[in-house]
Amino acid sequence: VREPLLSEKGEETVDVTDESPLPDDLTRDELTLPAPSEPEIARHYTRLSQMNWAIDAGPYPLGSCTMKYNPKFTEDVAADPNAAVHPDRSERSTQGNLELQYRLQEFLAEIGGMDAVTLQPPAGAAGELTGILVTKAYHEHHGNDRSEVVIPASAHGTNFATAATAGYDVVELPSGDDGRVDVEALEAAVGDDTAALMLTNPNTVGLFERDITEIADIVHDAGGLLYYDGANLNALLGRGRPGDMGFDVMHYNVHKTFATPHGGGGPGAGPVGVVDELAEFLPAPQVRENENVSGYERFEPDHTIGKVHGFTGNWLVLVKAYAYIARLGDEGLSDAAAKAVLNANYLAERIDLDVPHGPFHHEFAATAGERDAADVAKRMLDFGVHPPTTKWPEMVPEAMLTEPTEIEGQSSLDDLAEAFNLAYADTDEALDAAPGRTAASRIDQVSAARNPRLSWQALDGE
Amino acid sequence: VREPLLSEKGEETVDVTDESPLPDDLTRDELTLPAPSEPEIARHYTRLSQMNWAIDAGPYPLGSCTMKYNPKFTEDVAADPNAAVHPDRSERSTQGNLELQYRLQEFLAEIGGMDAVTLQPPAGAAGELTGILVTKAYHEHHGNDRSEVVIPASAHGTNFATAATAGYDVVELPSGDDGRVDVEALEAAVGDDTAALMLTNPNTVGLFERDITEIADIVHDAGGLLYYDGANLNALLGRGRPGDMGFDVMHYNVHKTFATPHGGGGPGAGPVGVVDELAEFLPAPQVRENENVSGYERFEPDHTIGKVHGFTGNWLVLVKAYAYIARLGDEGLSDAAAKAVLNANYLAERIDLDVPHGPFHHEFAATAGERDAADVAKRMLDFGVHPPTTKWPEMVPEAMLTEPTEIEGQSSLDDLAEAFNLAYADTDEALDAAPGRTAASRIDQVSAARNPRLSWQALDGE
Amino acid sequence: MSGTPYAPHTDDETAAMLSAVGVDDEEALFDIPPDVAFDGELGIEPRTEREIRAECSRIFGRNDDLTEFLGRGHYGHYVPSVVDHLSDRAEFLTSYTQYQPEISQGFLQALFEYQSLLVELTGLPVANCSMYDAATALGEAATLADRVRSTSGDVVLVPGQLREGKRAVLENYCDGADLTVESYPTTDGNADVDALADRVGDDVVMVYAENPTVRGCVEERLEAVGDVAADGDALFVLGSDVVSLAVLEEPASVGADVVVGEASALGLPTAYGMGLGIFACSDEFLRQVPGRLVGASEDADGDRAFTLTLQTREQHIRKERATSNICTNQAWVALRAAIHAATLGPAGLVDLANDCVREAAALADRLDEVRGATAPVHDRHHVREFAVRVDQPAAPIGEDLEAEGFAVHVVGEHLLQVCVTDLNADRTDELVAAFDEVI
Amino acid sequence: MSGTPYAPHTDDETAAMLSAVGVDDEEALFDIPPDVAFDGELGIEPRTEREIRAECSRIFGRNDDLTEFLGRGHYGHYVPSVVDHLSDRAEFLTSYTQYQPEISQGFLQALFEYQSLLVELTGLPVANCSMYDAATALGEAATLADRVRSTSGDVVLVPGQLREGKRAVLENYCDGADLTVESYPTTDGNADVDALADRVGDDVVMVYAENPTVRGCVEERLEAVGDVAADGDALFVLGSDVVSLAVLEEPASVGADVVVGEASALGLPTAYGMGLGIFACSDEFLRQVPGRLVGASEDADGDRAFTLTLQTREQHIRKERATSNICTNQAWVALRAAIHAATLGPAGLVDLANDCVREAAALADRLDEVRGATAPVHDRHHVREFAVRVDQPAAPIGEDLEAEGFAVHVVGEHLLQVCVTDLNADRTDELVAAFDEVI
Repeated sequence: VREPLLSEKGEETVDVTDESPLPDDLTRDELTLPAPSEPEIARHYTRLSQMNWAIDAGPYPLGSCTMKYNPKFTEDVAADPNAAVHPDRSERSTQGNLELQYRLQEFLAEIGGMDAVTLQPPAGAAGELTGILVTKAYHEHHGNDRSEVVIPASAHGTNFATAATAGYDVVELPSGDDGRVDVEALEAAVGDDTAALMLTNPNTVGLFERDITEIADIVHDAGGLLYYDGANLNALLGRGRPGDMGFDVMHYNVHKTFATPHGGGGPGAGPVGVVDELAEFLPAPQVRENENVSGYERFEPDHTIGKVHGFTGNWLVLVKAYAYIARLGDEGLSDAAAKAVLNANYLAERIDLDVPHGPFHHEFAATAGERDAADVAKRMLDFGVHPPTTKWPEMVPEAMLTEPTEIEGQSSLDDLAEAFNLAYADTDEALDAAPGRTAASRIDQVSAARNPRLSWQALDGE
Repeated sequence: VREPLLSEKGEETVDVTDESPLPDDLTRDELTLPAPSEPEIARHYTRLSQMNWAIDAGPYPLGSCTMKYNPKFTEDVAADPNAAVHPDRSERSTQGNLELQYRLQEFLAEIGGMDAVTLQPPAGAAGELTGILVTKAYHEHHGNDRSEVVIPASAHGTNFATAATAGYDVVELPSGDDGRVDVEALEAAVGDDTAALMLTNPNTVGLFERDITEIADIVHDAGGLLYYDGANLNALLGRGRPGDMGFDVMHYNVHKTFATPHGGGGPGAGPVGVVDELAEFLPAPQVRENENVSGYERFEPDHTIGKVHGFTGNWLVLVKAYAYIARLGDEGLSDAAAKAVLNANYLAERIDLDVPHGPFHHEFAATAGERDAADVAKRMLDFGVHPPTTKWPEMVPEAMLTEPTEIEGQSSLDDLAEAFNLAYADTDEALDAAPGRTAASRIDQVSAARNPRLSWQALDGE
Repeated sequence: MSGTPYAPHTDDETAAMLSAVGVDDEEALFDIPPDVAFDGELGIEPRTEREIRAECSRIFGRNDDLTEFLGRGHYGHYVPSVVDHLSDRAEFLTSYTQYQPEISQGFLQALFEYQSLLVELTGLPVANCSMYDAATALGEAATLADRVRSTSGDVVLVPGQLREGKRAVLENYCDGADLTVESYPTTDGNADVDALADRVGDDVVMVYAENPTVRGCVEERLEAVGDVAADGDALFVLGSDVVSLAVLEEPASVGADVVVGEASALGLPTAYGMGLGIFACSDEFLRQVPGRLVGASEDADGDRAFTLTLQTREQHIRKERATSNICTNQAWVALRAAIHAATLGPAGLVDLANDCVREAAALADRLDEVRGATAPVHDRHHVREFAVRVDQPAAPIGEDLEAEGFAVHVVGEHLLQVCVTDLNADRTDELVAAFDEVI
Repeated sequence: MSGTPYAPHTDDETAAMLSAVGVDDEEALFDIPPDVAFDGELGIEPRTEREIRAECSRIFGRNDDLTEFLGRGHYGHYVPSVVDHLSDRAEFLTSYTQYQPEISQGFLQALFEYQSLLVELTGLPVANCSMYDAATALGEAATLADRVRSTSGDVVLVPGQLREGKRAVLENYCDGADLTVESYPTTDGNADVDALADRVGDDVVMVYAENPTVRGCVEERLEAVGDVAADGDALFVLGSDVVSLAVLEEPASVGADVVVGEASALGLPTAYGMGLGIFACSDEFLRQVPGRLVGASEDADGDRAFTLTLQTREQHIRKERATSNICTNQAWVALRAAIHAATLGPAGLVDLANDCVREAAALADRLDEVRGATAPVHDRHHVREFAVRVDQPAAPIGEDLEAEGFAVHVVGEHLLQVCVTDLNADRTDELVAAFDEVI
C-alpha cells in the first residue's frame, strides 16, 4: 500500500498579487501547494511513519552509526518553553541557557579528557571541519604553513571531505595487515607538511589503535596535531579518553554517543574539544563562568576562527545530550561502553559469517565472503531487522559493519544473529528477490540517479 | 508477526517480606512481574500500537460511535501542569479549574438548550444513569412512585441496562414501519407508571423523530419525563436543541460529539443537562459563579442525588471537550453537523447496498441483504478500511450502521464506498476467508468465550 | 472551505457531493420540523488553537501553586516520561473499542497484559479491563452482590471510616438494586471485627473493607473480616490501590471475593480526581463481572490472538439483563498504568509501595513532635497517609497551611490528614516547619 | 542489573553472554593499553529522569521571561500542535538516514515532499533535503561557486549589510576554498546595483544578495543584481526564508542560480538559533549540490518508490572529491517545516507572509511617532523587521527596554532593530509604550 503524495490529494493556487500589501513588481504571481485539512495531514504523516523503520521498532545495528535508544524524557527536557529563547538575547537575560551550555561543555571536556569544548558545530562533519579549521588556525598562528592531512584508508569518508573542505591535501594511509595503522607507513607519510592526522579509535572495524602513544609521538614530533574522530567514542566511555592518548582535538557525535535522536538524518550536534594550546582558536562565542556576577558569560577566544554556525548550533539536540549524560553519570557511561562491547562480541560469536579482525570493541566488520553483502542485507530485511552497514570499510571484502550498541539484550541479539545466518545461508535466488516482505520491494537506485526526479513537480505528467 | 507478551520477555520475582518495613503477616510473600528495560518497553508498545487501527490511520465509520478526528492541540491544553490539581483542594486555590468547569457547563447547556449541566458522569452510560437517577429523584420528590422506563426497540442497549441499573422496569416500544417511534404504540405504552421515555434523536438509523412535539406531549401529559440520549447529537449541532424539542434531561457524549479521543474504549465523559425543574437533583458539587468574590464556587443542589463518580469525573477529557467546542464556535458546530449529514448521504449514494430508511442524517443503516453483515465487514478490512457497526439495530436485517462523520472528504468516502461495494459483491468463499490481509486472520470468538483465558497466568503451561 | 475546521471539504467538493446526493444545499438534508429547529445563536465565539491554548493557560494559571499533601483515594506519583510518549501514540489514543479484533491486536494485548497485572496483584483469576474509578467499581460490586446473593438480603456493610463521596456513589448504585448501605464501626482505624461479626446476618449481602483504609491505615485483621463475611454468606469485597497491592496481603489469600479500588496511582498524574477503577474477582463470578474482558484465542491460522470476550454479559447484547450498563470505560488509562508498571518492574513497584510506608511513618513522627499535633492518630502501620490530631480547630489550620503554600485534608473538627508520596517527600521539611508556624 | 540505565542485561544474561564469548568479565574485551586507559572518575553524578527534569527546569527558569521582538535570521512563528505530535512519532524521530529505502519509504517521501515545497517556493528545479542553517548553506554555495566558476577568480561579493555571524561562517568555508569575501555597498537598505556592477569583474565567482535583507528590507532590484552577476559570469546566490518566499519575487524569475536561507521559520519554534538551511539550485548544478537528495524511482514490482539518490556526490563515496563533507543534516526539522507548511496551505502561507509585511509597517509607523525615534530607517517595504534610529545611544535603550520586559536588537550606535510576527503582534501596544517610557 502506497501513500499518495500530498500534492496528489489536491493542490490549491493562490493569487499572490491579489493578496499582498506589496506592489506587484516585488511579489510572485501565484503559489500552488497542497491544502490538506488537519485530519488529512494527521493521516498522511501517520501512514508515512508506519512505513519507516526506527530504533523504537527494532534493532538498527548500523556500524559507525551508534543507533541507541533515545530516552523519551530528554524530549520533555528540550521542550521546556523557558529554554526557547532567541540567540541574540543578552547574557543577563539568558543565564539559564548559558548555564546549561557551560555544564555540557564541562561534561564533554571531562569525558574526552579535553580542556575546552565548543558546542557550536551542528553535526559531526561540522565538528570535523571546526576541528580542522582550529588546527589550521593554530599552525598559521605559529607561522607554519602546512598543507596536508593524513587519514587512514579505513576512516570515515567525511574525514577526507572535511580535510578537502578546509583546503588541505589528503594523504591516505593504507591500513596495516592487522587492520590498524601501520606505524612505519605513518612515519613515512608524516612530515613538515603534515597539519594533522585524523584518527578514529577504536577504528572503523572496532580495533583499538594499540600503538596510539607511538602514533601520537610521530605526529607531534613532526609538528602535526592529532585529531580524534568521535564516531566510535561509545566504546571508550569512562575507560579511555582521547586527551589521555595524545589527541589534541576531537569532535563528539552527540547523536551517536549521547543518544540524541537521529531524526531520519539529523539534526545532530558535533561539539569539538581541544587541549589548552588550541582553546584560543575555538569558534566564538564560548561560555564561561563569570565569578564577579556569579553567573555565566559569553566570550570570544583570542584567536577565534569565528563561527561555524549562524547562531549557537543545534540547541535542542545539545539539551538532550546534557540530559542523557546526567542520567548515566560515571557508572552509567562506563557500563554503556562495557555492554556495547559485550554485545558486539556476543553477536559476532553467534553469527556464521567470518570476522577477519580483532579483538574488536563496540563494532565489527564481518565479511559476507562469496555473497554480496548488499544482497544479504536486503534479505535480512525480510527477517524483521535492519541490516548493518554494507561494503564498508573496504579493507574487509563484502563487509557488514555491525554495531548493536548496549541497548540490545541477549534475545534481541539472538534474533539478529538468526537473521544474519538465515540471510547469509539463503539461495542466490532468494537474495536476488529480496526483500519480499517489506512495503516496497527492491528499489531501483540506478534509474533514480540516471533520471533524477527530485520533486512532485518533476513527476507531473508521468 | 506477533509481539510476545511482556511476561514472555522475562519475569522477575521479588521477595516482599524481605524488603518491606511492614511485619510479615501484613504483607504478601512475593511479587512476580515482567521487568523490561525502557528500550524494551518502548519497542513493545510501539509494535503493539502498529497492530492497531485508529482514526489517524483511516476512516472509522462505526455507526453511533462518532469517531471524529481528535485535534492534537487539545492534548496540549489538557496536559497543562497547572490544571493537575487534587480534587480535594479548596475552592479558593482552584479557581482556574472551577472556571473551566463553569465555562464548559455553560457551553453544553447552550448547545443542548438545557438550563443546568453536571460534568461529573465519567462516560455516556454513566450520564444515562445519572439522568435516570435524577428523573427518579424528581418523581420521588413529587411523591410519584413510578416504575417504568419506556425505550424504543431501536435504542442503544445501554438505555435498557441503565434503566434496569436504576431499578426500573423496561417497557420496550416496537419501531414503527418508518423506523421511527410509533405514536399510537407510545400512547398505549405510556401511563401513570411511566417515569421517562428515553429517546435517541436522530435515532439509531439516523432518522429524526418528526413527531417529537407530539411525543413530548404524550410523555409529559402522563407525568413522565423525556430523556435525550446524546449519542447522535452530532447531527443536530447548532440546528436543533433537545431542550427546544421538549426533552427534560439529556447526556452528552463528549468523546463522540466533541471529538475527545476514545482511547481504545475510554475514557469518555457523559455530562448531563437538565431543565430548570430538575436542576436541584443534579449530582454534587455543581459549580457556579460567586458574584461576591468575582470567582467560582462549588455548591450542593438542594435535593442532589449525591455523587456518580468518586471525584469530579474524567477531568482531562472535559478539558479537551472545552477546547474543541471553543475551537469550532457557532459556525464550526453547525457546519460540523452539515458536513456529517452530507457525508452520510453521499456515502449512502455511492454504495451498492440498500438503505431501507430515510431521510437519514449523520448515519444510515444499510442492509447486507442476503449476505452476512459481519462477513462483509471482515472482508472490508482487507480493503484497508474499518467497517461499520454490524447487525445492529435489529430493525434492519443484516444491518451495517455507518457513520462517516464530517472529517472524511469526498475521496475518502469514495474509497470507503469502494471497499463496501467490493466486499458486498465478493464471493462467499472470499467472505468466509476474510480477512486475509490483516496482521491476524479471523479470530475465533466462540472458543474465546467457551474457554476464557483472561491473563497471561491463564496461558501458563499452554 | 468548510465552516468547520476539521472537515476537508473544499467548496468544489461540497458542490459535487451535494449534486451527487441530489440536493442544492446541506439544509435540504435535514429533516427537522421548523417548530423545533434551532436558528438562534449559541453565542460561542470560535477561536484559533493558539488562542485557546493561551486562554486555557490563563485560566489554569488562576489555580494557586500549592504543594499538595493530599490523597484519600487520589494519589500523585511520578509518571515516567515514556508513559506519556507511548500512550499518546495515535494508534492507541485515537482508536475505538476493539470491535474488529483482527485490526486491534495491539490494544487488546495491552489490555490483556493490564488484566494480568491485576491478576498478579490481587491473586484473583479474573480482572476486567477497567471501571471508571474506585467508587463506581465499588457500586458495581454491590450490584454483583445483589445478583449473586439476592436471596439473602439487602444490606451492604461498609466501614464507618469511608470517603464520603465513595459512599455516595455506592448509594446511588444500591438505590437501583434496592440495597441499603450500613456502616460497621472501626476501632483505632481498623475494622471492629467483633462488632462486624455481630452485625452480619441473613440480611447482609456484602461486606466491604479497605486496605489501606481511607485514613491510610493498614487493615490488620482482613482474614477475620473475610471469615465473618463467608460465615454470613456475604460477598467479601476488598478495596485497595494498585501500588499498595504490591506489598500488602494478597486479597485472594484473605478470602476476598471481589477486589475493587484505584489503579490510577500508576500512569495518571494528579488529574483532579480522574481515576481508573479496578474490578477483579474469583472464577465463580466470571459471568457476573461488569465491564469488558479481553481473552486469548486463536485466529484462523492457529496463531494466538486476543479478543473482547464474554460479551453476552454486556448491555449491547443483553440489554436490561446485562451485568452493568458500562461500555466506555478507562481503557487508555489502563494502558498507561500497565506501561508505568512495566517501567517499575516488580522491584520498582515494591520499592515504591515500601517508600509509601516509610515516608508516612517518618513524616508522622516528625509532625508528632510539633507542639499541639499528634500523629499518627491511629496506632497502625500506614501507607502514604495518616490522620493528625490538632488541639486547635483543624479548619483554620488548613487555611493557614494553604497560605504557607501547602494543601492538606481537613477531615474533622480537630483532624487533619496528610499524604506523602515520592512527589512531595522532598518538601516535608517545609511542611513540618509550616505546621510549626501555624499551630 | 546493568549499571547503565538503557541496557536490558540482567546479571544472568550478562553472565551467559560473557560465557558465550569466553571471557570472565567485560574488562577482558577491552584492548586499551594500560598507559592510556582511564581509571579515574569523570565526576558526573547520575540522576533520575525526574531529578534531571527538575534540574533543567530550574536552570531554564533562570532565563528572564521577556517578550522578544527579535529576528535577524531566527524567527518565531506559532507552530501548530499537530507538527509536534506528528514529527515526534518515534518512526520519524528515532530513525536513521534512509540507507535501506525499502523500509524507509515514509521518511523518504516526507523529504521528497519537503524538496517539492522548496521547488515551488524558489521556482528552481532542485532542492536538497536540508543544510544545517542559512549561514552554512551560504558557505556551501560559495564552495559550489568555487567549483563551477573556479577559472574566473576567487572573490565572493556579499552585501555590506549582512549578519556578522553569517559572514563569519561564510568566511570559514571560503578559507578552505581559497576564496575572499568582499562587501558591496548598500543604499538605503538595498543593494547599490551601480556600485555592484562596477565591482563585478573576472575575479568575482559569486554575488550574494538577500531578500528580505538582514534589516528586513524587501530588495527591489533583484533582477538587476542577477543581471550584473550573469554579465560577470558569477553565480547569483539569493538568500531568503521560507515564509518570505511565499510572496516575494520568485528567485528563479530574477535569475538566481542558487537559493539559500532559512526554512526553520516553519516548524521550529524559537530555538536559540537552531535552524534549517535551504539549498536549491538550477538543473545545471544538480551534480554539484551539497547534501542529500531524495529521488523518485520504482521498486521491483514497478510501484513508485523513493530513495536517496546521486550519492556519488557525497563524502562516503567520493571522499575528498565530494561536493561537501555534510552527512547528518536537519532532516527532522525539514519534516517539521513540511508539516507546518501543509497545515497552512498556500493561502495560509501567503497570509502569514503578508501579515509579516503589514505588521512590520504598522509597528514602524507607531514607533516613528515616539519622540526621539525614527522608523523605519530605510524607505523600503519590510518583512517582519525594520531598523529604528534613536537620537540617544541605542545600547542603554536596549537595556532599558529589557528592564521593561522587551528584547530588541541593538545594531548600531543609534540603531535598534525590531521584529514583529504573529507571536508578539498582540504585544505591540506595550512595546510602543515601553519605547515611549525609556526614550
